[in-house]
Amino acid sequence: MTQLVRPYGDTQNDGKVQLSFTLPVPWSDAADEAARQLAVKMGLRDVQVVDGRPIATGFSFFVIYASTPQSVDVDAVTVPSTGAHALSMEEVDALVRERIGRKIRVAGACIGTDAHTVGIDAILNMKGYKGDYGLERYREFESFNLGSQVAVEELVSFAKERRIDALLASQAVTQKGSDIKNFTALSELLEAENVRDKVVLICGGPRVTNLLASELGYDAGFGRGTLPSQVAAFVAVTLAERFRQGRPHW
Amino acid sequence: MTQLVRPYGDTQNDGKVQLSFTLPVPWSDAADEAARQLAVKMGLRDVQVVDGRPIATGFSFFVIYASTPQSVDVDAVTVPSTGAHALSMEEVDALVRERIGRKIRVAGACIGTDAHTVGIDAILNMKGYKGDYGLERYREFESFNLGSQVAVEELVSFAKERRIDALLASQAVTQKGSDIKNFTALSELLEAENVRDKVVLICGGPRVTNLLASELGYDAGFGRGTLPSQVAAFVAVTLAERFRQGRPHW
Amino acid sequence: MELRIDRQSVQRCRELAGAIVAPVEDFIAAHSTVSVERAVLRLLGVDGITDQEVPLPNAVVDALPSDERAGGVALALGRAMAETGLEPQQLAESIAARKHVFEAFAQTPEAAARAALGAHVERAMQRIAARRDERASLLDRLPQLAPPLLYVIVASGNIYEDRTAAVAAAQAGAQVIAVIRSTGQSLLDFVPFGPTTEGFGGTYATQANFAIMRAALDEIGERLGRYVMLTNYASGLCMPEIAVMAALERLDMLLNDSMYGILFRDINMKRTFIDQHFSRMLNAYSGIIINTGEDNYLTTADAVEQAPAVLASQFINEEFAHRAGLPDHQIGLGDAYEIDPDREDSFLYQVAQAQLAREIFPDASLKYMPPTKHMTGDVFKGHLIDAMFNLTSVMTHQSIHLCGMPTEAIHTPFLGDRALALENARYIMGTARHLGDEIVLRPGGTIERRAHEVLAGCEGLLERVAGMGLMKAIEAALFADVSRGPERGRGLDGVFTRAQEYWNPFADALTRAPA
Amino acid sequence: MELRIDRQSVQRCRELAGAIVAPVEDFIAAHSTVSVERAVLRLLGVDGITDQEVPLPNAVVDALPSDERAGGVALALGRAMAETGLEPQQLAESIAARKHVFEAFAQTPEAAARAALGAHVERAMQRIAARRDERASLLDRLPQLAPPLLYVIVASGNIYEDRTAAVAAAQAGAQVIAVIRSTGQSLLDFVPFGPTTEGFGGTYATQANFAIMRAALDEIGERLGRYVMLTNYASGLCMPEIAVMAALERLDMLLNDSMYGILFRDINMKRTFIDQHFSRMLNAYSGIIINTGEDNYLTTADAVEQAPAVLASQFINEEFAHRAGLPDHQIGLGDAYEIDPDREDSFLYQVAQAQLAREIFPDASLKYMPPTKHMTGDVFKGHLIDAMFNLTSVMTHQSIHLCGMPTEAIHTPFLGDRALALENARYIMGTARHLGDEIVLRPGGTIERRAHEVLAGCEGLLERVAGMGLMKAIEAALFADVSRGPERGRGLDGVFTRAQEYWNPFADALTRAPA
Ligand code: B12
Ligand code: B12
Ligand SMILES: Cc1ncc(COP(=O)(O)O)c(C=O)c1O
Ligand SMILES: Cc1ncc(COP(=O)(O)O)c(C=O)c1O
Repeated sequence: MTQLVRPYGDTQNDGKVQLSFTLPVPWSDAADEAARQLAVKMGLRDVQVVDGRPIATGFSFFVIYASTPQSVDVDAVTVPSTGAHALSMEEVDALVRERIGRKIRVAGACIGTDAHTVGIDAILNMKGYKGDYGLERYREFESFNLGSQVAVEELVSFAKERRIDALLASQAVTQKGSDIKNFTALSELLEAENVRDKVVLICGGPRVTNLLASELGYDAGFGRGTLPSQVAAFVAVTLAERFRQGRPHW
Repeated sequence: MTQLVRPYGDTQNDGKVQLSFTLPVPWSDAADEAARQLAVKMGLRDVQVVDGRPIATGFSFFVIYASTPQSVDVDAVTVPSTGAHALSMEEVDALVRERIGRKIRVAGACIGTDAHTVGIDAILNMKGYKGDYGLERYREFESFNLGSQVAVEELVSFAKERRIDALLASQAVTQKGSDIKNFTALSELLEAENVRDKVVLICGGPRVTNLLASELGYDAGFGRGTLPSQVAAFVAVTLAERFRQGRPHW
Repeated sequence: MELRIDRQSVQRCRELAGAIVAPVEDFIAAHSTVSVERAVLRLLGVDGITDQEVPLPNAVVDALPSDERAGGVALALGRAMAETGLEPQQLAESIAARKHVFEAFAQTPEAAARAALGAHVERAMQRIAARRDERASLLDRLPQLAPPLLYVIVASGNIYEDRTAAVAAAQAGAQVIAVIRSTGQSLLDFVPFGPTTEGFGGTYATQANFAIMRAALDEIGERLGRYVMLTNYASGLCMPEIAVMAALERLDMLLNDSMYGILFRDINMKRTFIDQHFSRMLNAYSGIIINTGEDNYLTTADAVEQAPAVLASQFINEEFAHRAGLPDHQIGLGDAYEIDPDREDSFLYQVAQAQLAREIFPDASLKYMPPTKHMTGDVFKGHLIDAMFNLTSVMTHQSIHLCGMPTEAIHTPFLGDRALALENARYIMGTARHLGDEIVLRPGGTIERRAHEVLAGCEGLLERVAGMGLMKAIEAALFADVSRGPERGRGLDGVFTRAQEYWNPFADALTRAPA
Repeated sequence: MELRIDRQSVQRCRELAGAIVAPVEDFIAAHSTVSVERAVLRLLGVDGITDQEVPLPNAVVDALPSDERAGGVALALGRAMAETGLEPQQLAESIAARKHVFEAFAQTPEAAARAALGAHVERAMQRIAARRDERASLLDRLPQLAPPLLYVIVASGNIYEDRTAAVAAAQAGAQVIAVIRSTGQSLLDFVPFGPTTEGFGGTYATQANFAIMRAALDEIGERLGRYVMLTNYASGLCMPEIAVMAALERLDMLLNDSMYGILFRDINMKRTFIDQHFSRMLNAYSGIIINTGEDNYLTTADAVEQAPAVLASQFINEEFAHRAGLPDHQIGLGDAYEIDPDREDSFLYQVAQAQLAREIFPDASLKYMPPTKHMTGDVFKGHLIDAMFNLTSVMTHQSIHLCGMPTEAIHTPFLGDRALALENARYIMGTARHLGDEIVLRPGGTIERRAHEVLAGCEGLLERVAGMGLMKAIEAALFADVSRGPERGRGLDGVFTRAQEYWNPFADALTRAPA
C-alpha cells in the first residue's frame, strides 16, 4: 500500500518548505524577484521571498517560504538495514564464542589526511559512546586503533599482517569528496591485494549512510549517532554467517 | 546580455541551498531517506540530510543542504517599477501645486477584518516611518485615515462622497489568501460603481509587491519597508499625468 | 536577582489605581449589557442556534420587551418558567420560535420567578465548581513542569488541524495551548456555534471547539504525565459569554483585559467595563487565570516610551481583577519583549522592566509575551531575539511564557515553527536556569536606573488619570495614543441601566461564593 | 563583573609554570631543527623551489654535510658566500643545482662567514620592522571596532574563493580573517610554494597565498575605514618558517601553541619545543599576536573535566611566550565554549571559566573559540548555542572572538553562513553590550564556586607536571589523555644538538632587539 506524504506546514499536504540561499548579485527589488523566479524554477509554488538583503558587495541573502507539489511514497522507501538486531555486549560475546569460537580481530583508523579520531574512538575505546561500551571492552573482540591520518596502504598491510576480520574506516572531512576518494581507495586496494573477501569492511562518519556504503562496495556504513554495540553486533553476525556458509575468512 | 546566476555556497555556481521542512511521518532512517528523496524530486543534487529528528508522534523535522542546478538570468528579471522618482516632501508639494493646482484627497484603511493599522498609519500619520513624514504632513494632501477593519463598501462610498483621488488599502493578514480576496473585492466594487478610473488605486502590506499589485489591477503596490514619501511621489506623479493627458479624475 | 525599588511609590500607585477604578465600579454596579444577560442564559443551560443560525441566547435577549430588559433576562425567563413549567432550554427555543412571548408573563410576581430559577442557578454553580475541582485534582496527579510555563498558539483556522498542532506542541514541551481567534470575532456581538474549520488568522472560539481541544489536551496530558493547559480569548463584545463557555469546558486561562477592547478594537468603554467585570467574576470562581493585554501597547508604539503605560495598565488591571474577586495567582498581568533589538543595551532595558513587574506583583502569574513587532523575515535573527527573550524570562522568573516564533513576521505558526520555538525556550531556560539567582544588579546601574524611571513615569501617569477619571483619560488618549469617547465605539446599544428590580442570580451567587 | 579568586593560588601556578618551562628552555638552548635552519635561510632571502619542486630552503638544508649541520646553516652559507661572493638566493640555487657544495668551503674562517652575512641579517630585521611599523600606522589611521574582535575563518581550499569570502566577511563585520590550512599541511616537513587552488578542509599556507589575502584585506580595510587582520597557522612541522612568512607578509596573528603539535598531531616534542621558541621570537619582533590552542583539549574530551587542563596549558603557554620575548598583549591564550549545551546551567559554567581566564590574564589577548563539538545538523539550535557563546564573550570581555557557524557540523563555512554568524555576534554583543558591567556575581554562588574548583584543579595538575617534568608528564598522558614519548613522533630526525660554534644570527639579533 502506498502512502504519499508532503511537507506539512499547518495543514495536511500544504507542502510548505523553508529555503535560504545566497545569490552573487547586489540586493534590489529585482534581486528579490530573481530569488523568487529561482524558487519557481525549482518547482515551488506560492513562493514568498520573506527576506532579501545585501550581505556584501555583490552578494544577497534570501529566506523563502513556499509549497512543493512533490511527494514521496514513504512505504516505497527502503534503506538497506545494517541488520543490527540490537544485541547487548554480553549477547554479542556469547554469539562470537558459540559461532566463531575465537576472538574477532578488528582494526580501525581515520584514513587519509583526516585527523578526526573522536568518531572512531567512540566506537573502539573502552569508554564507548553515550554510555554504550566500545569494542575494546568486548571480551571476544581484539581491537586495534591505528589512530589518525593513516594511509590506506598502511591500514591494508596491517590488516594482512594481523589477519584482521573487520576493518573500520572513518572519515569526517567530506569537502571536495575527499571521504569518497579515501573510502574507494581502501576498498580498491583490498581488492588488489585479494583480501577484500576476507574482511568485513565498514565505513563510518557523520555523512555516511548505509546506502552510501553499499554503493561504495562496503559491507556496511554507519552515520551520526552510531553506538558501538550496533557495530559490534553487525560485525559478529556478519562474520558468523560467513563462517556458517563456509565463505572466505582468515 | 544575459547573466546567469546560481546560489553561492563557497564557490561560484555551486548552487548550494539550505532547506527545512516537516514530514508527517515518525522519524527513522527511512524517514531521513524519504526526506532525501523528496529533495531529489525537487530537482536538488548532492542532497545531504544533515538533521532529521522526531518533533512529535508522527512528525519529523529535517534540515537539508543541497545543490540546485537551476539558475536565473538576472538581466532578464524585470520588476514593474512604482516609478518612484525619489522626491522630497517639498518637491512633491511643489509638483502638486504646479501640475494639479489643488490638494490631492487621499483615503486609507486597513480593509476587511484586518486590524493591522500600523502599516497604513506609518504611511498616513504625521509622524510617518523611519524619519520620513507621513502624508498628513504634506501641505498639498488632504488625507483621511479610516482606520482598521473597514468594509470595502464603506471605503468605496466614502471615496465617492469625498471624491477621493487616491485610495490606499492595507492588508497584513494573508492567511488563506484573505488579503487577495479583500483587495480584489475593493477593485471590483470600484469598477461596479464606475469610479475605478477616477482613483489612483494602491495596495500595500508586508506581502505586497508591485508585481502582485499590477496582477490585481491596482495602479501600484508597496511592500516591506515602504516610506511615505515613495507613496506620495507615486500618487502625485501619477495623478499629474492623468491631468496632463486629460484622463478621468474628479 | 534583586532590584531595589521605591516601595512607597509602588504603594502610591496601588492607591491611585484604587481611586481610578472605584467610580467605574459604581457605574458598573448600576448597569448591565446584552452579553451579560446572554451569559446568564448560557449559565442556565440555554445553548444552540435558531434555524436562522442565531444563537439562542441572542434570540432570547432580543426577544425581551424593552421595558423588561432593564430587569434582566433572569426575571423575565423566571416568570415564564414559573408559568409554563418549561426548562430554560425548551422555553428559549419556543421563545425564539415565537411560540411564547415574554409579554405574556409580565404580571407574574418576582418571587415566583426567583423560585423557578433557584435550582438551575444552583446546578450551574455546581457544574462550574466541578470543573474547577477536576482541574485541581488533575494538576495534582499530573503536575506541570517548573515555570515559566511554555505557552504556544495554534491558529490554522481549522479546529481539527489546530488539535493536531496542539498535541504535537504538547509533546514538544508546551504546557499551555492558546487557540487564536479568527480576525474580527471580537467584533461579533454573538458567539459562533459548533465546530469550525474556516477562519482567518485564527480559529473561531466556540464551545464545541473548546470541547474538542480540551479532550485532546486531556488525553495527551495523561500520556505525558503532565497537565496541559488550554487558553482562549474573552476580550471583545462577548466577554461574559466566553467566560461561561470557558468555565464549562475547563479552559485554564482566558485573555481578559479591562481596556483592550476599548483601545484596540474600538468597543464602547461602558460595554467593556461592565462585561469585563462579570466575566472576571466568573473566571475567579472557575479558577481560570486571566491574561491581560499590556503587550498591545508595545506593538503599536515605541516600547521604551510605553513602559510606564504598561505598568500603569498592570496596576489598573490588578485593581479591576481584585474587585471582581480574582486572587493574585489568577491574575496574569501582561508584558512583552518589544524594544528595538538593534538598540544598544536593549537587553538591559528588557531585564529592568521584567524584573520590575516581578517585584511589584510578586504573587501574580506574570505573562510574558515575545518579540513580535521587530521580527522580520530573517528567521535566523528572529530566533536569536527570541532566545534573548527566553533568557530574560527565566532570569526574571516570569510565570507564563508565550514562546516567540521565528516566523512571527511571516505566517501563523507552522507545526515545525513551534517545535523550533520550544527547542529554543527549553535550551535557553536550561542552560541559564539559575542565572537569575547567581547575579546581583549593580546598585545605581543602568538596569536599576531604568526601573526607577519606569516606576516614576507610571506614578505620574496614574496621577493624571486619577485626576480626570478613567473614562475622560481614555478620551484624552492617555492610553496607547488613541482617543475613545464614552458614547462612541461598538456595542454601546447593548448597554442598559439596571431597573430597581434588576436581578442577576449569578452575580449574587458569585459574590456569595468563597474565592 | 567581578570574580573573587585566590590570588595566592594564581601566584603559585605562575611559579609552577616557570619551574616547568625552565628545564625545557635549557634543552631548547642546546638544540636546533631543520625548520629553524630553513627559517634562517628564508630570512636571508632564500625562496622558491627546485625543478623537482623542492622548496629551496629544504634543498639547501638537506645539502648540509652531517658534520656541518650542527653549526647551523648560517655558518655554512656564510662561508660559501664569503668565498663565492654570491647572494644567498643565487647561492642557494646553485647549491640546489649541485653547482656548489658546502664541503668546498669548510675551511673558511667563521669570522668571514659572519661578516658575509652581517648586512643580510640587518636587512631582514629591517624588513620585518618595516612591516610591523606599517601595521602600527595602519591601525592608527584605520582603527578597529571595540573588542571582542570578530574573527571568522575561510576554508574553501581555493585561495581566490577564500579572498572573495574574506572580503565579504569583512564587509559583514569581521575584523580578523583566518585562512584555515588544508588537512595534513601541519605534517608536511616543508612549506608549499605559490598560490594554491586545491585543498581539503582548508587552503595551503604559502607565502603567495598570504600575500594575496593581505592585499585584498588592506584594500577592503581602506574602503571600510578599519584595519582588517589576517591570521594563519604556524603549529606543525614548520613553525619557524611560517613565522618568517607571516612576518614578511604582515599577518597579524598566528596559531602558535607550545604543545598542540605534540598532543594533537603526534609531532615529536623536542622538535615542537625548539620550533615554537624560535617562531615565537620572530612573532614577538613582528608584532604578531599568537593564538594558542587550548580549545583542542575540549573537542576531544569532556569540557567540564578538562577545564583545569586548559588553564594549566594557558599558564605554560604564557611562560613559554614570555621566554620568547612576547609581551602580554601579543599572547592570545585560547579557550572554548564546549560544555554540553543541554547540561543544566552549562551557561553558568562557561561564564565562570571565561571570567576566570579574564581575571588571571588581564592583559592577554584572550582568544575565545566557539562551540563546535556539540554542534549538530540542527542549524537552528546551533545558532542559539552560538548566541550564548557570543553573550559569554561580551559579558566577560574576551579579546578575540572566533564566530561560531550554524553549519559547524556540516561544512566549512559558506559565505552566507558567515553573514549569519556575524549578524548573530553583532546583535548579541550590541543588545547586551554592557551586561558585564551591570552585574555582580553572588559571592559563594555556583559561578564563583566553579571558578575556584577549576583554579584549584589547575594548581594540582601543575604540581604533578612540575614534579615529573614536562616531557615525562606528556609521556604520562597528563595532557589531553594522550601519551607522547620524547623519542617518538614526527620530525625527530630534524632535531640536532648545536655544536660549539653553532650560530643563528637571527636568534642573536632578536634577543638583542627591544620588544
Ligand atoms: C572535534 C573536531 C576537530 C578536532 C578533531 C580532534 C580529533 N582528535 O578528532 C580538531 C580540532 C583537531 C579538528 C581539526 C580540523 N577539523 Co574538525 N571538527 C571537529 C568537530 C567539531 C567535531 C567532530 C567530532 O568529534 N564529532 C563527534 C563524533 C563522536 O561524531 P562523529 O565523528 O560523527 O562519529 C560518530 C559517527 O559518525 C560514527 N562514526 C564515525 N566514524 C566512524 C567509523 C566507523 C567505522 C563507524 C562504524 C562509525 C563511525 O560513530 C561516531 C559515534 O556515533 C567537527 C564539527 C562537528 N560538530 O561535527 C569539525 C569538522 C569535522 N572539522 C572540520 C575541518 C575542516 C577540520 C580541519 C580540516 C580545519 C582546519 N584546517 O583546521 C582540521 C584538520 C583536521 C584534519 N587534518 O582532519 C570540518 C569538516 C568539513 C567537511 N565536511 O569537510 C568540520 C565539520 C567543522 C567545519 N564545519 O568546518 N576538528
Ligand atoms: C502589531 C501586530 C498586531 C497588532 C496590531 C495593532 C495595530 N493596530 O496594527 C495586534 C496585537 C492587534 C495584532 C493582532 C492580530 N494579529 Co498581528 N501582528 C502584528 C505584527 C507583530 C506587526 C505588524 C506591524 O505592525 N508591522 C509594522 C508595519 C510598519 O509594517 P507593515 O505592516 O509591513 O507596513 C509597512 C509596509 O508593509 C507598507 N504598508 C503596509 N500597509 C500599506 C498600505 C499601503 C497603501 C501602502 C502604500 C503601504 C503599506 O508600509 C509600512 C511601512 O513600511 C505582525 C508580525 C510582524 N512582525 O510582522 C503580526 C501579524 C501580522 N498578525 C497576525 C495575526 C494572525 C494577528 C491576529 C489575527 C491573531 C489573533 N487572532 O489574535 C490578530 C487579529 C488582528 C486582526 N483582526 O487583524 C499574523 C498574520 C499572519 C498572516 N500572514 O496571515 C502576523 C504576521 C503574526 C503571525 N505570524 O501570526 N497584530
Ligand atoms: C487581552 C486580549 N484580548 C483579546 C485579544 C485578541 O483579540 P482579537 O480577537 O480582537 O484579535 C488579544 C490579542 O492580542 C488580547 O491581548
Ligand atoms: C594552535 C593550533 N595550531 C594549528 C592548528 C591547525 O593545525 P592543522 O593544520 O594540523 O589542522 C590548530 C587547529 O585547531 C591549532 O589550534
